[in-house]
Amino acid sequence: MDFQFGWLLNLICYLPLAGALLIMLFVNKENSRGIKTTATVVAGLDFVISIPLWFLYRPDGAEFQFASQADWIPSVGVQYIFGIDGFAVLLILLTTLLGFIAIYSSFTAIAERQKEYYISLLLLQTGMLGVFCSLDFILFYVFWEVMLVPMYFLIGVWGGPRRLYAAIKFFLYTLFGSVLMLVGILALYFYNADGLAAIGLKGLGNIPTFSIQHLYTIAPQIPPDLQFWVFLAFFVGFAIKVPMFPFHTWLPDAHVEAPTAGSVILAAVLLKMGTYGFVRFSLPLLPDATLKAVGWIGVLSIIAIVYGALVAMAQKDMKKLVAYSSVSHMGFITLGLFALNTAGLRGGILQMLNHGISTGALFLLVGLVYERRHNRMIAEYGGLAKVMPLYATFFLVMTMSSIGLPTLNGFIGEFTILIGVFNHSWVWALFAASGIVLGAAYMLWLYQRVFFGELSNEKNKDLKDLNLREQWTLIPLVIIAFWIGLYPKPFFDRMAPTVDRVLARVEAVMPESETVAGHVAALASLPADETAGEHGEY
Amino acid sequence: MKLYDLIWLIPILPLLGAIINGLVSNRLGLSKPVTNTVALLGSGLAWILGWAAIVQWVLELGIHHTHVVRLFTWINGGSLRILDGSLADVNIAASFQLDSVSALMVAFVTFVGFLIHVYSVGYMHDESDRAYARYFSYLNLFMFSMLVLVLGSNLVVLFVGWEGVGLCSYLLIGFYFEKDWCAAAGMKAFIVNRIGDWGFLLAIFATFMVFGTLEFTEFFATAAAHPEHYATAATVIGLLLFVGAIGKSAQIPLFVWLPDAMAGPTPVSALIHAATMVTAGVYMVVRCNVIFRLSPTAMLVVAIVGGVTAIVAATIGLVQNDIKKVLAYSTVSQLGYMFLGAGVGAFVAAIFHVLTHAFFKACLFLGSGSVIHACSGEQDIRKMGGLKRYMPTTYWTFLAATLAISGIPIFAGFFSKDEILAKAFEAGAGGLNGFGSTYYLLWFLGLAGAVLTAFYMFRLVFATFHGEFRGGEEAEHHLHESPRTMTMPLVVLGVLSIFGGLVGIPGHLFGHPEWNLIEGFLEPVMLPIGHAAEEAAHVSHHAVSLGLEWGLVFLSVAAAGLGIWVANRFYMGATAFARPQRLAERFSLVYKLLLNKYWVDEIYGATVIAGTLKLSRLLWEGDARVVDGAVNGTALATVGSSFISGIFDLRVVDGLVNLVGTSYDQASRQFRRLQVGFTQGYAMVMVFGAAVLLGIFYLAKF
Amino acid sequence: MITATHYVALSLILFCLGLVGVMVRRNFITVLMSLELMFNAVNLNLIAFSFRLGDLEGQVLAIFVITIAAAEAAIGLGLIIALVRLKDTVALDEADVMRS
Amino acid sequence: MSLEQFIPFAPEIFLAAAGFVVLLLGTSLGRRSVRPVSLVGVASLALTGALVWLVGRPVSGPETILGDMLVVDALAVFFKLLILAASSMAIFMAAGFLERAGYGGGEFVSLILFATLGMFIMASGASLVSLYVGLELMALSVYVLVGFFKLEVKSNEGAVKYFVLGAASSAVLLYGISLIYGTLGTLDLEAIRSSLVSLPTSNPMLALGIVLVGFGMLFKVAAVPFHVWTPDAYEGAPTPVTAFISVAPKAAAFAMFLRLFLGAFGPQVDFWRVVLWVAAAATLIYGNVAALTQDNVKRMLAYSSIAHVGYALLGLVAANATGAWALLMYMLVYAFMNLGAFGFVILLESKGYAGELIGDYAGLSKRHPAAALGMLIFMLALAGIPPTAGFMGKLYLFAAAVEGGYIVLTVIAVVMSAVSLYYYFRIVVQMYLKDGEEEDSAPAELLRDRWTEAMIAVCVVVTLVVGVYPAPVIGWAKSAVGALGLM
Amino acid sequence: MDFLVANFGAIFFYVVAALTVAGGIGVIAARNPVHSALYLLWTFFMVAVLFVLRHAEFLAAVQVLVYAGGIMVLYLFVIMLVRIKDLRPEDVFLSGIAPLAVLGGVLLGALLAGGILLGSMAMGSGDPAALVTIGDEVVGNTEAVGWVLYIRYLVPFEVVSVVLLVAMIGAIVFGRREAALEGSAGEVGS
Repeated sequence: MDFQFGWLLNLICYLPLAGALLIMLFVNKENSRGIKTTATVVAGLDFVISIPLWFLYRPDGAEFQFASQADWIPSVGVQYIFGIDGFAVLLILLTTLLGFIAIYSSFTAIAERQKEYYISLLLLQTGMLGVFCSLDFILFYVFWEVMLVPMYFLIGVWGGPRRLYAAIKFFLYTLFGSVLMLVGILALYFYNADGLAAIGLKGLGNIPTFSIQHLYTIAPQIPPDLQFWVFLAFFVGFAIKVPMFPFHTWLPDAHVEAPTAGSVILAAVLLKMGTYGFVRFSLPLLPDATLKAVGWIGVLSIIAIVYGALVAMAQKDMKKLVAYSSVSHMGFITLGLFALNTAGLRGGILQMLNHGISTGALFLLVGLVYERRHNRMIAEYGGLAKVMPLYATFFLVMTMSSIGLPTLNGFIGEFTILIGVFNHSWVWALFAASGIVLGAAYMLWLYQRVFFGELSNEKNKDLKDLNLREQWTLIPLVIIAFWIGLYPKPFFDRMAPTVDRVLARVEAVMPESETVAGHVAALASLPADETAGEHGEY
Repeated sequence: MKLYDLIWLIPILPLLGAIINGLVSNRLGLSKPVTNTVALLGSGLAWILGWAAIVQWVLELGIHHTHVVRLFTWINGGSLRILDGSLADVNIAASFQLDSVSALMVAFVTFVGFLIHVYSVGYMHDESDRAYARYFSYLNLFMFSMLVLVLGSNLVVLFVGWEGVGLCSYLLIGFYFEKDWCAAAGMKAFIVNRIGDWGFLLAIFATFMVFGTLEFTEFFATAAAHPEHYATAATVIGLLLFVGAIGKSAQIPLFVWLPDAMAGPTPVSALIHAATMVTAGVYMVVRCNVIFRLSPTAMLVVAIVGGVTAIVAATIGLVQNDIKKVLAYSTVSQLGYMFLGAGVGAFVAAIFHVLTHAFFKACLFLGSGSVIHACSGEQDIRKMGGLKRYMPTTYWTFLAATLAISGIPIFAGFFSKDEILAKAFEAGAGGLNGFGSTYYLLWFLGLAGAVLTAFYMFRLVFATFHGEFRGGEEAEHHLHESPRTMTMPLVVLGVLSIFGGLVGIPGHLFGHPEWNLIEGFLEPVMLPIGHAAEEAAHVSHHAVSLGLEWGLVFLSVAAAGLGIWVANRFYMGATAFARPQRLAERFSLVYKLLLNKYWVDEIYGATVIAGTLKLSRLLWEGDARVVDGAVNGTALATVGSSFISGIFDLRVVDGLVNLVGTSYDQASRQFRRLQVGFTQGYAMVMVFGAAVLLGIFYLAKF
Repeated sequence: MITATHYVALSLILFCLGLVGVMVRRNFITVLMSLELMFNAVNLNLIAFSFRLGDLEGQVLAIFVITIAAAEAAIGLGLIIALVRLKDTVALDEADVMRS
Repeated sequence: MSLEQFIPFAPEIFLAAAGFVVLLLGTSLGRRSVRPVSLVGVASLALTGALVWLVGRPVSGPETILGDMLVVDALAVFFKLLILAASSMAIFMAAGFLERAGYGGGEFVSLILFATLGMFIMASGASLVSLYVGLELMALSVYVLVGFFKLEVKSNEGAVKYFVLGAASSAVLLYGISLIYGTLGTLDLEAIRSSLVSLPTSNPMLALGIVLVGFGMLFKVAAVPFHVWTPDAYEGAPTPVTAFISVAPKAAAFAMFLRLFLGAFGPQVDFWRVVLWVAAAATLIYGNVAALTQDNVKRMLAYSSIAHVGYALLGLVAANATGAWALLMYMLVYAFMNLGAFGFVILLESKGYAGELIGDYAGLSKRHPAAALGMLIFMLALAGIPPTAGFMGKLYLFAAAVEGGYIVLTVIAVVMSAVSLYYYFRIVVQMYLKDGEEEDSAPAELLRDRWTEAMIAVCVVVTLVVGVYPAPVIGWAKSAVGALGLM
Repeated sequence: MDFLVANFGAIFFYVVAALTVAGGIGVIAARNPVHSALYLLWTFFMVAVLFVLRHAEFLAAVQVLVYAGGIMVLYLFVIMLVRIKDLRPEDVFLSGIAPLAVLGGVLLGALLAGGILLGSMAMGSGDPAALVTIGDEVVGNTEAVGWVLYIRYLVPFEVVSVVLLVAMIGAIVFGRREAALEGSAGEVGS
């Protein structure tokens, strides 16, 4: 670990918390302007100071940089370990940026109980950043659950009509997942230490610790059956968060009921927690179980891709449509991650950012029109392109980004994922790629129904186009979308070391036959080894 | 400073125009002159630079040198273990290449593109400033995408252009987005194309899986060097690529979007849906000819699809009354010819036909545009007639183009189409890859298509320009020749559709193969592959004697003549439209069938689209019912019912989590019943509880 | 020969009688008496064991049990008085305002 | 026996004396006696604490005193201090309550002091006799406390039920003790332990004795199926008493539980574990599920306390060192978060004795943001959400269970703790998500009661501090269980 | 006859035991609480007799004095106090759950009986003489008990005194009438 600039990471993580306390203690409930400025300044500052991470991170450096370490609960080996790799750097930047945008975008959307609102947003941000920074399982878990509370309030207090149900459903789903995850963590912990006596599982007898880096080192020794159970526990936790196919039902409710900023954060960052967990824990810690699970997860992901797309197509509510589209997109991500090859992983990770940006932006956009009309029904709209050309343009760009049009970010992610997936199993790629068609179908259909056709609905006749603030909430996202679409190399370079390390840890237990994508042999007129010989010559 | 090192600039110039017009002119609503200056500069400079670069390339490097300009590594997606077990880096470069095919395409794309920009200046003049700017930024954007497509040096960059043109066509078709059908047509185009892209993408992945690279030069070389290793792979890749081509070039079964695409402004139809974009599929097939030539199956499929499309589209074209629809179907049919050519190994002929087709079809569309312009938006040929007298320029250019498409000697279309047919016949005679009879059949279809083409094209000409005007009085007053900006491109294109074919004179008929410039120009693209295939090609070459070839030529000319004669009988003179009327009544079934385009749209609508929507609604209801059911506390009930109703879904999980909502609620109330309220009851609960515990204890321990 | 077993058996019977009494009687006073029965059963046990083991601790514990039983009786009777004052009944099962 | 033998016994003696004094003081002062008497009571408790610390300090290892009736060790000290804290907080919370209800303070406070004395004996008893006597002292005082508002039907009813069932259960406990005595011929814990270690095969009578004693203890800690008295007693009792009995006696009972089962019966762990396993599982499920639909906050908290007993039992089932100290820590954490929660119930009881309905909390966050925040923290803690102490407490209990290999039980526990969130958050929903205008909820006003508010503040602080930095508490708990000599 | 002599002890035990059980049954079966009280008294005496049989003379005495003398009087006193509001004889039982209750009692008894009876036979044994000796001089049960009680069991003894005090407080708390409170109870309860 590289402890340089450790203070910076802590600063980034706790600045929002400080801001929340500041507002809580010193800003009067009535002083709406004061609250907004404080929150915006804090969030903006947080983003600004997080930018150096992009430049300071050295791909060739230690696995975890900007680290800081301290004893927390020494008697049980719980430590306070912060530290990030390139992968986390990207997610942290995503979080700080969208955290800022979320706050900046809520000025007019949120009228009552602003104080609590901005406090919750800031707390939420600390929670999310903490999750990405923690390198100690307990610390990670603490942040992981801390996140839930402010999100619960965001949905429950400032949400739509069915907010109570949505909020508690969100909380319970995720909590169910995470508590099971906790059991898995404990099992690992004791296996590393003295073992689980009563079920006759001998431990390794190491010093008890929750340090993830240490657990990485013992990963290969973990017996398969233990790996299986722990993987299962982790899987439930992460899959609910992603959400993967059978666990997705909380998502539409949460998204639809949440206020705009809530949906943005939810889509952009919270969903990434699950995939982050897969990359950070499931794969490197439980390689054997991972290899066994790949098939199932692949199938689930493909179901998610197609199912999410189809259900999205049937939606009458814009926000719900976007929500289901994220189910589909997250399916791509998990599929890529579990293709277990460089391209798949890189694509998956990049797609995490892309989804954060484009879906986040889409939720922002839906929120903007909702703010004007207080209605999200697609049928209510039509021909908006006439009255809100600018809005239509932004929406078009983000639509294209979300359906993966080249030169926009979505394409890079999906392409890299799919080339990796094809390499793992061409059958998967066959089905997964169909998601691209469906994606285009539902998004364009939405676009057509909302923006094209003549302006029939009276209420829409005098809608205001985006004002400057609203534009500025979107412009950064558009810029990044194009940046990733046109020159994703810097992103790939930063995530590369993580990907390689993860794969190295997985392939440590991978039989050679697995690493060659056997499925595709059908493509070759000759068996792979023979062609290999031929290739030697030219 | 070598211009051919600046080929990346060729697409960028129009892109700049697009950006300026899109962000500045459109936002600020600058006046039309400013806008179209920018746009014309964008495309015009591209044209000049393009041609200059090509010339310099030919002179300095020669056509045999494929010039690749590598800008930067675009996607570095790590490394993958490919089929042969070696690790290959997924390093997709943003790089362009200049070889004869791309050179040819760049040449005419920039040129035709520029012409149509000019034409649009006049045609779009009635639009509002903002719309005008929007239109031109789209058009420039299209130029950018198309040029990226043809210049790209690897499959991914090609795909970028591929998708880009798709987007532009979507935007331009939906240009009049207030009209629902326009928007719908745009969406249809995009989605149908996406289906093709699905195949294309898979083809890209397969290519990488097999060759470990996506750079054309590299994997073509590999494939050509070891044909026998890659036969199977070539079939898979080729077919997948062709799926993409089918989508983009509107072949059966994905041709349905093109006719609807005519909803866009006419210049767009001319540029995108006739001259350039739709031929991208052909370009791609030719570009990848190595892969196709390795796989007889793929070739055969291409040929069959092409041939069948050619004839089917032509039959539909016979009875359409919308002038643009007729042209649209003729486009589909012509594209069919091109694929037929590619399928029979006449890649050069295919490209050649792309070229000539670009000229005469663009000319036809622009002509129709000016007609529609004159008839103030009317597109039904039954409401036209006698326009010859009002708009001579349009008429003559239109006529020239029509003769060209009908395949009258000397005219551009004649050479290209004739070569395709000849090659098809040779393939049949030579028994190419052992599918001789099939190729004979395809040749015959092509010939029949030629008759129909000539017929419906002249039907169009006669109905539109000859006879009396049938549009009514007040419309007649508005009739006028179009402004110069519109007629000038017409003239240029008309001339080209007369003489454009001369670049491809079938010299071997006269014993001077070198006369066939285009053949020589494109020859480097036809990488020589392993001996077996080579011999097959030789065989097919000398399968037919010179005399027979001459015979074929006359045959196709006769076919064209026949078509024209029938059209003349039907649509000229006093009895115009009477005979076809009677025929239509006699064979009303066939007539309806053709008029309704074989009900393909309806069939798709009833099956694919409706099916998808139904399924999605079904799934959604499942989802909804569970969620709501959970709220109403009927989750458990829904578990059963839903599984019975066969909607596959997660109400299991939902039930699990909504135990809070429902089953838990019940459990909770049940549990609380234990709290009976009076002491003795509690005592009894305890006693029985103790008894149970004791029982368990005994069972466990004794 | 009478062994501890006999006493244990007897005490068990008494104990269960007391238990049943607690469960079936409605009169609070009688319930208290049943409780006394249970305590006596315990004492019987203790005495029998102390005799068998020749150990005095059992007897001592028994003394404590008696004393505490007395204390409980006092409190119980106090509760009865309060109950009668409030609801003017001695029926234990009629104190059932709180349930579920 | 000489006088210095009594020195380690000083805290208890002092406590008894204080009880007398307070009683007399109360009777002499009459109705107006509440505040002064409370102060005296708390002061004496504080002094007792000091004494405990003093006599507890020098003891290195466990040391039995006064004819091996009592043992002075770190475990005893831990629980004594915890109990003292709970008792004094209960007294503070009760003062205003009693005044409002118009009761005098003398008997009340002295009863709490005597109960505390009983718990001391429970916490440090070294012989079944002393343990039993202490238990009864505690129990009798608590019966009276529960029924203290004798003019309230519920209070009386709660006392009656608690009393009858309690007496019956202590009879069962005694019966078990008698059986153990019969088999081993001793009532001394150390002797029992040593003889159990050497015992070749377990005598069924002995096993039954242990199980019956277990039943008695399960009743005292309110575990299924011996929980039945809990909801009614808790609901019926005056709220400060509820707060008190939901914390202090439970802690004492668990201390006794530890001494008996991990200490004395430790060697026979394989015999009694199954019983506790079943009881724990049942308790977890019953408590949490039954609480889901409870609209009376006091009653809901009663069920929740049942559930928490289930978590605590994990530590005993695991029967390892981790379990023991996790249990200690949990008792501490639980004491503060539960007292805090009940503190709010006290403050909200404006609509008379009966009104503790969940609707009273509607829109609290608008009218009293600080109070709502406090309640929120306690609810989070009870649900075990970080960064509150509740999470840390549960975490190590789960850890202990996993370490012991009781995965199934652990999974039940964690899932149930997720479920528990639902009913805790019903209050949060009322406070934050309902604005008190709905027809179904008529918000209650928050009383001004400085003492109670101060106590709540203390609880908030402890809950958060321990949640964020639990290391010292854990260290203390670990050293405390050293006395049990577990592996 | 000599059989009787020989087994007098056993026979006597059986008789007393039977009478004890009879008394117990009487307690829970009698409809009139006064009768129950008298049955209880009877049971106490029988248990005292059994104590004597087991060398617990002092305990027997305590049993008779404390129980028969003290507690029974208390019971009867209370019965008289609340007599007016006593239940009608026909509904003294919770007839609804009575069968179940009996079943439960029997079940629990049966479950316990197995282990206890088996175990009680296997238990170790000592010399009953110890019950009447201090060190090695015979002093009689009472003195022996007193010795142990006041030397070893001093602490519990003291604590029990506090227990009695608490009982007293409780009795006072519940028993005492408080006019003022009952006045104020109204507004408390409202």
